[in-house]
Amino acid sequence: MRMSKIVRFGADVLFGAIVIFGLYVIMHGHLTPGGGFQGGAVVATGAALVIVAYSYEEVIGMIRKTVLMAQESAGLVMFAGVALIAIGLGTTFFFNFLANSGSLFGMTVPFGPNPGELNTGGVLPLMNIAVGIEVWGGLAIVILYMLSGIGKTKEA
Amino acid sequence: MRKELSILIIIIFGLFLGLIALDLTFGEPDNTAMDDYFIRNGQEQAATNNIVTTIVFDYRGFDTLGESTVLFTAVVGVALMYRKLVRSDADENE
Amino acid sequence: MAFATSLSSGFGIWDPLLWVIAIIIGLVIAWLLWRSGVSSYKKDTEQTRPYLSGNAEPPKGEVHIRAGNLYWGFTEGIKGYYQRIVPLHTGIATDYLLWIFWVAGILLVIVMVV
Amino acid sequence: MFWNLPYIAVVLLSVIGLATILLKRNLIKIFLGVSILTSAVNLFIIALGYREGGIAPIYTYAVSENMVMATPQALTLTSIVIGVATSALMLSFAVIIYKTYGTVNVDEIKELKE
Amino acid sequence: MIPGYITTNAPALLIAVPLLGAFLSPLIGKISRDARALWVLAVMTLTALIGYLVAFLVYTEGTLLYVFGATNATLAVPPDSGGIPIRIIFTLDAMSALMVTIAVTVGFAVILYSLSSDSRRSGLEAYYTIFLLMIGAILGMVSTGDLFNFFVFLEISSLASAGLVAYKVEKGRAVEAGLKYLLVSTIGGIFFLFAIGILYGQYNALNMAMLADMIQWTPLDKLALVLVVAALAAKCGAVPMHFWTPDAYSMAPSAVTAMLVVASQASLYGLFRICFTLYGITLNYATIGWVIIILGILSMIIGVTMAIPQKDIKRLMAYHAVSQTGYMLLGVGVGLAVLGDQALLNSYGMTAMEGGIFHIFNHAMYKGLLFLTAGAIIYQVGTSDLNRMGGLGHRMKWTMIFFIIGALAIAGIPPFNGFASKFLIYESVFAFSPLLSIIAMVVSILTLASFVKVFHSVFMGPPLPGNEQVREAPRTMLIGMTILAAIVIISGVFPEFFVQNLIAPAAHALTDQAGYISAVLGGA
Amino acid sequence: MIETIIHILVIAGLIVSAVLVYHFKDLLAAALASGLFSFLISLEFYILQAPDVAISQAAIGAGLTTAIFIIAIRSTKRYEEDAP
Amino acid sequence: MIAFILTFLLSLFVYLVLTAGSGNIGLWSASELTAGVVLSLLTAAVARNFLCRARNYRMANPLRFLLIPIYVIGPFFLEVIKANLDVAYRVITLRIRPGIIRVSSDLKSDLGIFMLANSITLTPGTITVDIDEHTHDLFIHNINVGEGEEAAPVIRDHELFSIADLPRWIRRIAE
Amino acid sequence: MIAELLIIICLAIGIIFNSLGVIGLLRFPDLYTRMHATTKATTFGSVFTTLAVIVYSISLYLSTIDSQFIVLGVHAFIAAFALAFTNAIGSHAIARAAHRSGIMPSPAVVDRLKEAGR
Amino acid sequence: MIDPFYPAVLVLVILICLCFIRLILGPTPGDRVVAVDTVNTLTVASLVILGLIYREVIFIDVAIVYALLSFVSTLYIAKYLGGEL
Repeated sequence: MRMSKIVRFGADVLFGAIVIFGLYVIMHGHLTPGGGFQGGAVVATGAALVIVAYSYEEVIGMIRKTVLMAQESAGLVMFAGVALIAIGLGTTFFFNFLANSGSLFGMTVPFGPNPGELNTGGVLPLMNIAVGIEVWGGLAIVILYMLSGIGKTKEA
Repeated sequence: MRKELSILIIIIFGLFLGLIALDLTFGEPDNTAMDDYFIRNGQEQAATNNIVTTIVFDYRGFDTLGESTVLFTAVVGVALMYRKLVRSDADENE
Repeated sequence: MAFATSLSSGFGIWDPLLWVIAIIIGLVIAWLLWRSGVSSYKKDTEQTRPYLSGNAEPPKGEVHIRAGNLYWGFTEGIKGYYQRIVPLHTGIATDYLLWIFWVAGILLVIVMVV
Repeated sequence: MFWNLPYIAVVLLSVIGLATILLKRNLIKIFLGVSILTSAVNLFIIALGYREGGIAPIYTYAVSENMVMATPQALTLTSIVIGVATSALMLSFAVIIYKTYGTVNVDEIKELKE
Repeated sequence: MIPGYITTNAPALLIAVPLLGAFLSPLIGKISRDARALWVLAVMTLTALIGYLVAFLVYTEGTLLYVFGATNATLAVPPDSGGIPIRIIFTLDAMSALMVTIAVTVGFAVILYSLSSDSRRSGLEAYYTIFLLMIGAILGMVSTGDLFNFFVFLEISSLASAGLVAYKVEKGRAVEAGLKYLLVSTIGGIFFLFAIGILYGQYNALNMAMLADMIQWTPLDKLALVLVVAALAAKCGAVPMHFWTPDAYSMAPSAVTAMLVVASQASLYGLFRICFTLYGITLNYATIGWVIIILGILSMIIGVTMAIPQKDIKRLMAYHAVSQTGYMLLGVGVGLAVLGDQALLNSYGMTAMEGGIFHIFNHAMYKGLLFLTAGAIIYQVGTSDLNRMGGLGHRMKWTMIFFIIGALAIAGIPPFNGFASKFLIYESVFAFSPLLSIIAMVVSILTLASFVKVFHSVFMGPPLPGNEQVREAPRTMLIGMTILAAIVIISGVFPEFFVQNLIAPAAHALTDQAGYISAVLGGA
Repeated sequence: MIETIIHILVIAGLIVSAVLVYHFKDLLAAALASGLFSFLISLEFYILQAPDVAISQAAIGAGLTTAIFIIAIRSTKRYEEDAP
Repeated sequence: MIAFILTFLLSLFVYLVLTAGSGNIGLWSASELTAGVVLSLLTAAVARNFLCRARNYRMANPLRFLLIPIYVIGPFFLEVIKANLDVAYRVITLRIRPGIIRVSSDLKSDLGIFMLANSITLTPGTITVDIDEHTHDLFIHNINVGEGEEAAPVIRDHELFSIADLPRWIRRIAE
Repeated sequence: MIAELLIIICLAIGIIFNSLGVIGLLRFPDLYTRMHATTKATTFGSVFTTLAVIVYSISLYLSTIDSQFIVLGVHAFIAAFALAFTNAIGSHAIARAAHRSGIMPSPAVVDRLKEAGR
Repeated sequence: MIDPFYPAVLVLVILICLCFIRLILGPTPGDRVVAVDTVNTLTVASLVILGLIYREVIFIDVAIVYALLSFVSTLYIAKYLGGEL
């Protein structure tokens, strides 16, 4: 069943905030504490918040399992793909080929205390995004699947 | 009988794990060579301020692939558990 | 590798090819023995039917010894052993874990003390 | 200065986790024990990397002469995710078992034995 | 012939290909059944090819290194790090190559078999996904040279195996078996992580070669060793931690069971790797050696005696798996017990280790074959109860032949491969301690006896009512079995070839700790 | 000095909440205590200068794991039987 | 579409607040601004159906947003202080007279009800216990029910607040 | 100087109200009254302690023009805001759930919700 | 100027420990949830102050995560208690 109207409205409002905050955590993984896992977990918790505020039947109308599953696969493929590109470039698996290259995410960082700049880190932000997408999908779908088991009696 | 055995083994384990509290000193690790290397060079090599992220995705990136795979495995496993059973599942009584 | 098929253990040598040849010879002998039998003997005729004091032969499905009855004597012979071992397999998950912990504990004592 | 306090906590937490696993009979409770044990190990690994007076291994505005070790934190991240994955799978097993057996008591889940 | 970048990156591709295939297979599984089957088969074939390539490279060129994320794949120690390997390093020596060979061979056969044996069930895209993940995890376990990486792959293989064991959800007993397996694995994983923490805290290294270079046998090292041995022995099913084995093996789908054998052998590999390579020369040989020998002897005796009265065909075979694990532990344990004494090692220790390692190879093949035949029988008969089978010999000729091959091999009857490895074990262990050798032989006889029982009750006698509709198993299942049976026969008829070219390098690689260290760290 | 006292208090709370997980017969309360345990261990990670791990533990351990446990408790039974 | 844009703007606002102080285009660096736009678009794609579920775009008016901080800092904060002093007094003396009363309000929109309920929860010795989904009547646990108040079946919302008329403010913002 | 005074005042208010909240949690007779103590007093107190941090960051920003103090203040503000927002919703949910699960306010002069039959 | 924060965080942690009393005593699960909720609130406050004490700006992110997510588990428990899950 759904929770009361207040909780539902609060969840709706907070979901957006949590998503943008989770994406912030993912994007700034190489500058501040956080990263793909943490940010993905934050967003997935946001999804859990929406799931708890509404009933299961309503939720599966809003959040689709197949989309989440595809998201998870896509994140992982992107992660492994970024790592594989390095082989294509003639270096090793998981080589950070973008770091200090000057292109996207390729700014150099001087040694020592500094606030950091988003446009650094090489492939690390890409991997953060990939892992974030994967963890988001994975943890949200776990909760959805576990909810689907409630109240279902044994079949056949 | 089982309860006594359990309590006994818990006590034995507690005693032996107490070794880690005796032998290691908190706050002053013995060897720090590898981590010193990370802290010294991580920022410039990977152009990253967060050394933890550098280790997670660059120096030990392969672990992270494995870790994501663990999550993926668990998710697919949970999906397998809650899948909708079809008729042929029940027919086959292997 | 003078003899490609022989396996040396440092104490002796075993040659599977010789064994295969021996098996083939044995098979040939068996075949010869089989050839020397009565050729008029046919299956599914009166010849094959055993004589059980004039009683009718029970259907084969009933005289087939099921798996549960095989080695009855063996299990009966070391019944005391089985009575000790089988109850250890309780099927309870925490008992499995308890066994692991105990093995680890005993190993700890052995390794630490010795 | 801390008298190895986190290590003592690790030992105590491990003992409590083990006790929950071995002495409790409810599956969910056992899983809670497993998660406590996992957290204890995580705490252990994090405590290994602490250096007295160190700051977090992130270069920011803060002056950094002495950073705590970063590898344990990376390992623990992995370990936490593995922990939640294991919990999810184990709990879904428990749910399915409850549906079939009607119980989550470990002592009654022993269809497979001997 | 083969492009250079593939040979250079083969160790990485060995893991990347099955994992990537697994990540994509839920999506491809949505397209159609045939696409899914083709995809799985293609991924597995590619994996197998890369696996053979890797093994070939290792056997011809020696230990293979792969440094993840470095500019140079084989430069383990960066010049500016002061002699410390900082990245994850795959270290494939001959032992790893042997395990890779086993895993990809059995994996390929099993996937072929599984394509038709499980085709009637639901949730297949998830099933194949987890299957590929499991193969990837096993390959990772056997090829990694990093402790924490080993732990990660151990966890993947645990979760994947547990998911597959519980695949037949409609039967609560399968889930029960999966749960037990998962609990044991989780505790094992926690132990392992604890050990990693202890080692890391003392030496600040995770690379096995680096740790092996620095290790000192302090009390904490002893604690770590015990935790690792307990965890991995539990994972590979040594008595008295074998209780999960019959449960999991009997309830899993047969194809999975054949793969579970390989998974537990990968744990066994980890056990040997840590005892020999990580601790190696500092180890208190005789103690740990005897511990492993005693575990082995217990496994042999209890496994086989528990197998004899079993009524379920797969449960019986599972107990035999426990018993055969005992042989491997015995053989390698004898090697470990005499590791410090070079003379003894040369006179019989090496032979014992060769026997044990050859037995790993053989066991994976014939036990896989036996489980596949059992799966074929169950697939056709619809029950796994031996009491309800009978007279299948005429209807399932090929299955019967494969079963005979497997049964004779596991019982150590020449000319199959089981005899070859047992021969090595008997002879060398007799020199170590005659009693152990005699126990091994008696266990072998009992094994034969129990397989005679299975053979009699499944294939002999008149067809029982209810079995009239039984036909021969589908063709892909037979192909899978044929591959394994062919290997069983070939390695039985030409054992010396295998021992010389595959096994002896592996045994030497295990005992050669200094070689391992210098391969990674460069110069001893 | 004050940091040491804080550290001691957090660890004491950690152990107390672990004991509570052991002690509660009501699984809901046990799951609650487990969530609290996660929060406190996250605070401990924070004190040990591991903010990455603290975020991870806060989000995963305290948020999601508790949720999963509660769903599982809802699917099974709430009260633990008395041990035999 | 309006929902998309609204969500986009709001999330961009949140992102910019989060990353304030990162550079020198105003307070932000160029890369942060780019990332903010991209991420906000993503958020808008994901969350547009959540934030504007009621399809009530009255809040799209920026003036109403300006009212919220004023409301929070002004009357609301005063009420909060008073409520806390009240709670402090009751914690020390334990002089309580609790009861659940029914409060009716003529607020219709979700946001209005939400703000009222949260204001009630945070302010004057009251907690929103339940809400009637149809009539939007709130059931409120009051720590100190006034003498004679328990007799009234329904009380009006503004009777709860003594310093400022919060419902009127909320009405101005949300209705 | 003023900033220091403000910080101390804010911290003192925060600590006092937090303490009152916890004392109320321990002293009050039933769930709903306890919730009054925790929701209002601890939220208020925590917001005030956070306010102290914000004041600190503002004062330091004004003396040293360093953008890290903007980040500090803004993030602390967001934390406080999120705290107030979520606490209100959370305590409403708890109160509702408690009432639905049959925990009635034990000293209560009136219970309209029960009379409403919900 | 940072000195007054030290005793503040100490008091907050002591208050967290005091909440355990209600957690242990709490006759109903509802009381326990309230206690845990209080701990969450206090933890966020102490996290913010601790972040200041460690002079690490970025540590405040952890507090935001706490504040945003701590109540999700509370909601789950509340939903279960209310019999709506």
